[in-house]
Amino acid sequence: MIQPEERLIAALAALILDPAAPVARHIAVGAASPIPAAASWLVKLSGHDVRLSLLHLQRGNPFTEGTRELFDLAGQGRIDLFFLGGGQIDGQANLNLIGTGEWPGTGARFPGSFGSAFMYLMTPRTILFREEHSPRVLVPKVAHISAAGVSPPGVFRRGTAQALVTGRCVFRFDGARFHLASLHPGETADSVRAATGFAYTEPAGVPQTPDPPPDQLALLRGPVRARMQATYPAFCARVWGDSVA
Amino acid sequence: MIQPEERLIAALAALILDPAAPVARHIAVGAASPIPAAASWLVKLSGHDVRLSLLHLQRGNPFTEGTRELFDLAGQGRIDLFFLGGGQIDGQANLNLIGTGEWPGTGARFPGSFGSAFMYLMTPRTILFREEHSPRVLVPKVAHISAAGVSPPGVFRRGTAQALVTGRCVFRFDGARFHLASLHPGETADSVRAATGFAYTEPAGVPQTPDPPPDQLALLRGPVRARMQATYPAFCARVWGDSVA
Amino acid sequence: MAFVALADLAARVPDGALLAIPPDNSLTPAAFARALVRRGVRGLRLLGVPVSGYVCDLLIGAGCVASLQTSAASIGETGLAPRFARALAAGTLQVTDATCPAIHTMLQAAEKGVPFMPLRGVLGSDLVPHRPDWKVVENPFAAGDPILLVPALSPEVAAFHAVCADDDGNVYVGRRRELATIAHASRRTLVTVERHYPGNLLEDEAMAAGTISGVYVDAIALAPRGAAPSGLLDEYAADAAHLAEYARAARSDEGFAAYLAQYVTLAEAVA
Amino acid sequence: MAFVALADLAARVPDGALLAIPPDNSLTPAAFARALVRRGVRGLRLLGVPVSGYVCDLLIGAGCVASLQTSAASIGETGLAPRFARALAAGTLQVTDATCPAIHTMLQAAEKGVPFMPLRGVLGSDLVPHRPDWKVVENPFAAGDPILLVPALSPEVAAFHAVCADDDGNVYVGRRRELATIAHASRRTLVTVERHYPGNLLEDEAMAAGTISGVYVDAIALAPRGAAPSGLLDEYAADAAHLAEYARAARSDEGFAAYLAQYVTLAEAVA
Repeated sequence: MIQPEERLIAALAALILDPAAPVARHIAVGAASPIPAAASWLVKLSGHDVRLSLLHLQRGNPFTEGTRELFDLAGQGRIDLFFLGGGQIDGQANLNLIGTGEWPGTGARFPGSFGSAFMYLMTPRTILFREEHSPRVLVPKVAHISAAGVSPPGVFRRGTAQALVTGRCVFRFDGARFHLASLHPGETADSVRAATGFAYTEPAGVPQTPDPPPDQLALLRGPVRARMQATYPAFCARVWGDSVA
Repeated sequence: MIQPEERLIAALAALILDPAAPVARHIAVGAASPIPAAASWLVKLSGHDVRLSLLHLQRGNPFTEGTRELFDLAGQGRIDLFFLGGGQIDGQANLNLIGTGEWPGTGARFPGSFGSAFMYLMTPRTILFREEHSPRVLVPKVAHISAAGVSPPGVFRRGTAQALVTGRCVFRFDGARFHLASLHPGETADSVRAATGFAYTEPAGVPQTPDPPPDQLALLRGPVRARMQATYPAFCARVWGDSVA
Repeated sequence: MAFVALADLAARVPDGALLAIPPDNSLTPAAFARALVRRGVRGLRLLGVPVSGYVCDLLIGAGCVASLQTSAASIGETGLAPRFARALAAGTLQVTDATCPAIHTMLQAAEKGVPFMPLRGVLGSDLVPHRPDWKVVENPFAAGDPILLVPALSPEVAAFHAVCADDDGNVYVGRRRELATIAHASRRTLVTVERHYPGNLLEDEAMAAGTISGVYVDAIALAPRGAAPSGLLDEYAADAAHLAEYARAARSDEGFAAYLAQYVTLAEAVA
Repeated sequence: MAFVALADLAARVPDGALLAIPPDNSLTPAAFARALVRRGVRGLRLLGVPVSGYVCDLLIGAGCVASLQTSAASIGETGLAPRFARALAAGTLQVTDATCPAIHTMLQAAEKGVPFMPLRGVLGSDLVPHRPDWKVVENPFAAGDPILLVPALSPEVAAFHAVCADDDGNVYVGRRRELATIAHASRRTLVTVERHYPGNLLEDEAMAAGTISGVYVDAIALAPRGAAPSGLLDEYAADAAHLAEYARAARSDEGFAAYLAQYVTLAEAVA
């Protein structure tokens, strides 16, 4: 049986390999991001020539200057693709990691902006990922902007969001707005519309998000899991059970 | 018999310990500076609580980021005293390490400015040192300014030259001009005046630069030499002979 | 440099000090923070470099903190920092939000002794209007190119937990070289270590690259397992169960008080 | 990353490239420079980081160099760089003078991906009017405080000689951590090493702190004693006699030609 997380991993991997996007030769993955990390491993272990910089790798961490080196790498233009999320995400792909209510989050307080305000503008491709897909998260307009989805002309920016993957669907982002691209099993155009606070375009006949094929599932449950185990033991146990395949 | 270099070392050490100046708790010594290095060791080995950062120490070099760390240290205000010289030095304590003739030195070419343009302004105390004392070196006005001796109001500057030690004498600098402070043996006010291209004040009855007392000589020829040997073997052999005291 | 007792190290942080702290996973000074709680320090202005975790949350919960500048507050996989959230909601903690590279850049400006440094990105974020100490200017080298400038920030005190220290005050941080910048930028640096290193770390070619020179270090105390419940390089792993226990307990005032009593006030009172 | 032959490494430097080189005492790529001479590279624009020594003088003397940006040119204790001085006097070398921290700062700006960075000091130096690429501005954070801004500088190629490299392209530079900034700032980095390291340097806690990640490294060649006549950390000391011999020989065209023939063209032609 295919786990929902496995489908999300495969959807992210397909976006990483999107032939219409510039090739991602170097992918960085931030803290506490098991599904983006697994997607990146899936791409690499499928035989693609890609470098992974995993910030929270316990052994063999590639950085000798901590997170500063990650941000310098992005500043140099050496990171092709990064993943971001948000407590709120709006239809202009703005991210809110601050909170709701008055600044700095007198309503719900989110953890904080981390490096999003920088990485979003310095990375040619950003894939947004947020499992919770509800009107509370996907809002018409974020209460506070941690990282801006689009920038006016003249502002130095290497790229915008490429897509947003949620627990219900995949949206593509064209630099101005979202388009519904595929529905996960059990979802309909109506169910997604009801769960989404922002406006997006919805083509006729939205396809279903494909299941990972057997060879991908085998990679996920074997080699990918093995790379993930030390950093994300709880995630691995939840998705793949206690025994290593 | 006291070597001329020993007297210069002692003169520099006396300036380092000048009770009228702010205490030097951290002294840095740049490349190829055996006499300033020996003076700094003499101060330290005389029992004064001072940290020495010797850029060209072969073993146990204190820097793990090379010369950048030295300049950052100075930027932070953690270096109290530094030594500089120059192919030309003028009466406003300007230093020329570029050369003569048209920029960048179509006449005589000096090695270049190194870090002088920065260190001179960032260090509370600078002791200038140049063995050659001639009208060619001590000029009315340097051909090119590598590092400015004085700065107009508003320019961030922590200090100026404290003194200039040459092979003939010691000048003090008051932030605007030089004053003849002591004459090395064999020199007179007249001989120094004839050898100096810039104007300076000359009090009546200029004292002689004192000889290092026996305890300083013993320190120099023993423990100081031992610290210098690995970095400056040629200097040690020239001043103190081949056998270690 | 003579080692001091952990309590004496904590005594060197004055009330109200601007104190820089690296987060979980980056040589965080956990034992030192517990000593600060026992010392009863008040009014700290904390700087998370660049984010804050268990240590800052503990200090906030114990009433030691007046303000926090950080790019995020979270503990382990839970993603929450309960005492931080509680103090923010109660209005007892002044929070200044930043973004990670801005904090690194403000410290690097202090490290170089310049009054400011530019940083790409960030424009369009609501961080900018909420940071009157940051400025957006035109790039003087290219027309029509706005860029953020952030000011130099010199913490009064930096504290972290390293592997070992020698008698010259040199401390070994291994691959976590970014700790050097915190030390360079701060006026005073207090370090706890697992153990004493016999000899001089900077004279050992194998150790020198991961060593911060004693020129930046003001005092050192021994604190075996001093980063726990966080991990320390290859010395020991993080104690995820303890961090989860903390995050659970700290959701309530009573739970936090019990945690303090069990792990901070009593357990290490003899240290 | 497969190791390449030294000659193949030299072939990766195109004529006219902006090439960053660390000086004597800082992992200088001497064997690589000799291979560049044999390759017959022309029109190099050299950057001494932050000064230049034997390697740059050799390349200048061999006719490989069109221009040099440096904070000083000197070799060993002699204090002179004969071929540099000769080419400057002959008008065949365009020299751009800098000061050490300005070169570090220009590279750090490139390392951070910002278009410029400020630097204290330097004001009042005649370097400023001779560097139209530098700007003096008012500090936007304080009135009446002029400060120098220097632009980011990204060398096309950086080259240095390290201790060892592994199959992932990670290279060990030990305590000379400033080499990391050169690699970070440059578009391509070519490295010679004493030897191959079996295993992964970044997975070895004892080596990681002194390691530059392969993410910054484009190609590697073996070159035992590749820094000589300069020294390499604790691997071997500088050969002061050889440097003095070079400085003497290079005072005349004939002497330099004889040096080239003896130590460069013939001696390592098989390498």
